[in-house]
Amino acid sequence: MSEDSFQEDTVSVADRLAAEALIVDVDGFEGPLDLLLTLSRTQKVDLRKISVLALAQQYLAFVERAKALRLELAADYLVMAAWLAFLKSRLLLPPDPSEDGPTGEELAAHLAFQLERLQAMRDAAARLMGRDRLGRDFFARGQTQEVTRTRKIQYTATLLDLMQGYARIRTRDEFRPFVMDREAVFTMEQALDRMRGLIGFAGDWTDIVSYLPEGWEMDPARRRSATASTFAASLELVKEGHLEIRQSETFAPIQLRKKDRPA
Amino acid sequence: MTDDAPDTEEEQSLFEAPPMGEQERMVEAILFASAEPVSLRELTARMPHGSDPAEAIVYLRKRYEGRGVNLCKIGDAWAMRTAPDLGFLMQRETVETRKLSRAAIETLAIIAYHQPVTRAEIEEIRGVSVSRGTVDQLLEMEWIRFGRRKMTPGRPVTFVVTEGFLDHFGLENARDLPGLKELRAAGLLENRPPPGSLPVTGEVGDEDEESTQGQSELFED
Amino acid sequence: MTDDAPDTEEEQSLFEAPPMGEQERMVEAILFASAEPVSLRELTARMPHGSDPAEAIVYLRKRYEGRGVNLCKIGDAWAMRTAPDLGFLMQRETVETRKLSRAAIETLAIIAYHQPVTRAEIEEIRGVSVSRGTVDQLLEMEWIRFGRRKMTPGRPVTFVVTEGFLDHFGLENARDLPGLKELRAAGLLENRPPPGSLPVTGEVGDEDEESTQGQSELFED
Repeated sequence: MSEDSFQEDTVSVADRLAAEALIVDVDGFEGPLDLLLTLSRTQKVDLRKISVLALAQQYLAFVERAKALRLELAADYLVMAAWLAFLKSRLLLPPDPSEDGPTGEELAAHLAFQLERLQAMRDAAARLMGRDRLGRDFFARGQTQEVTRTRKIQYTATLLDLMQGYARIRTRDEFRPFVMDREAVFTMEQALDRMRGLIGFAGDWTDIVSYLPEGWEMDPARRRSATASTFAASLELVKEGHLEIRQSETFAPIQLRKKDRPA
Repeated sequence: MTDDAPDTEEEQSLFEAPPMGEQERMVEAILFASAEPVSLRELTARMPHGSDPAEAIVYLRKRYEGRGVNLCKIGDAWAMRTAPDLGFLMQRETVETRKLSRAAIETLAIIAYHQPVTRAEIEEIRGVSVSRGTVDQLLEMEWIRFGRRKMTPGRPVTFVVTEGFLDHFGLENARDLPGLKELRAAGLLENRPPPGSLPVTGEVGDEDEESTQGQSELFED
Repeated sequence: MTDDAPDTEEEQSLFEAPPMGEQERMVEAILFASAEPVSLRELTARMPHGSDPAEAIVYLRKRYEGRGVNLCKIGDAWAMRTAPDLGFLMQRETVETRKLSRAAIETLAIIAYHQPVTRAEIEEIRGVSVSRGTVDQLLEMEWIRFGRRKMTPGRPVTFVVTEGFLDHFGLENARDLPGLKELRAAGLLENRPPPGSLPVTGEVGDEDEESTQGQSELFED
């Protein structure tokens, strides 16, 4: 078909020669879009008024010629050829109402837009490169002066640093390797275990103090740890719905009661 | 120590700012001594506390109007540059710029006019895949740099032009690119979604940038 | 072609020399862009025929008088130079704040709590030798200074804290430094007290006032 359409084209000899030159030059193109843009120049019209149908025919003719010359075209040229053949048929045939998707005109318009955009970018690039340029048309200072950067370091410390530093020295002998002193720590896990076993018996409000593990009430450090973990464990059990907790006022005893689970 | 205005106010009572004429001289000296554009921030940092380099620049720029050397604004920075009409005197100083390939020039223009732009978008506009070397060369020349990632699936990186690019081409900012307005008015800077499946623009029909993604595969030789 | 006067005269009929204002611009641009001072001879060679750079320089030099940049003669060449009084602008000072090292803090603390104190005493308290650098640093910061010599054999120098130190830490005098017990009470000590004695729990309420007295004694455990 392309051979025919090539004949149908009213192209001059010069154009035909140009088209052949294109084929030989195919390596010089940056892909199908670049080739299409070059081909479109033979139409000698504003890119906005370009005939995409004619362009498609030109492209297909080009691919045919290339095949005849046994030139190997890269796959993307063939993909474009297939697509243009499809576009051509869409443009030539009356639209099939049962078929959805873009119309031939929409596709053609987009291709025209792409070509116009590419051309616009090339023109812009040329204008950009044609500007006065630093180091060619205008110049920076030839003899620059180094800016010496001096870095001033200001040391600071806070009173807290100072006091902690001093305390560190004065209490050095007290330091032991940094390990947790497990002896005076009652963990929350331990407290939870203990509480879980005990709450079954707490039908009535009971002071939290009575839940402290035996032997931990006297030593202040142990008492503190046990109180904290027992309290935390209680909160956890409240959250789980096993326990109720109350305190009548600030610093008043904290009391616990087993919560009857709703059936 | 920061160079922001707020703390200069405080200092002003301690160190009076020099008279504007002096500030003008200072800006002149600093800009003169530097080949690179100097930002207002840097000027402020180097000048005595309480100085207002922005105002000094207004005077200085006026002073150098029409002279052999001019004050140029480049992004947020300022630089002294010889007047372009005197370039012919400076053959000796001419720096050979590396020849850029056509692909590199086009890619540069696309980044400048479309920034921030993803690699996929560049490829869509050019209709071919962008070779790694092209982008590397532009990055190396410090004419482009990475911009923010696009908030589209895959969060692709974008490219934008640098201050060095503006400086090289004598542009105050990227909005001053020649013909930018016309191109925008003509809709040629839009990212127009392809109708249906065009091979050039990928299979995806929706209007997102993502549609431009993956097209490089189509053009991989 | 030579640059001597005789043949410029000849050329003058063919190429009119640019107006002096233009020549001034040219000299300005050339001197600005050159990496080295430029001789009159070279200026003549680079400027259009019939130009008189020597005269242009007279005007240009006048123009830059008192400015941030001056025209200077170096040998028989000319160059633009930053005005000598603005040299200070060519450096940028950045202030970096750093935390004092632990060794320095400890040394400083000992001096503050035990002043006047000799180096040997500091070392005894710290249990390690005090490096020369640490003391120098504190002296340089003007947080410590030399006090009176001790009336002990060898008459060692002592160190005391300065007004600057008190100022920095917001103290009226060194005796205002809180004692160890107070530090503990305030929860400032991260260390764990020796097992058995549990001062952390309380007994805090005791007389704070006395702690300011003869501080060192209070710290003896």
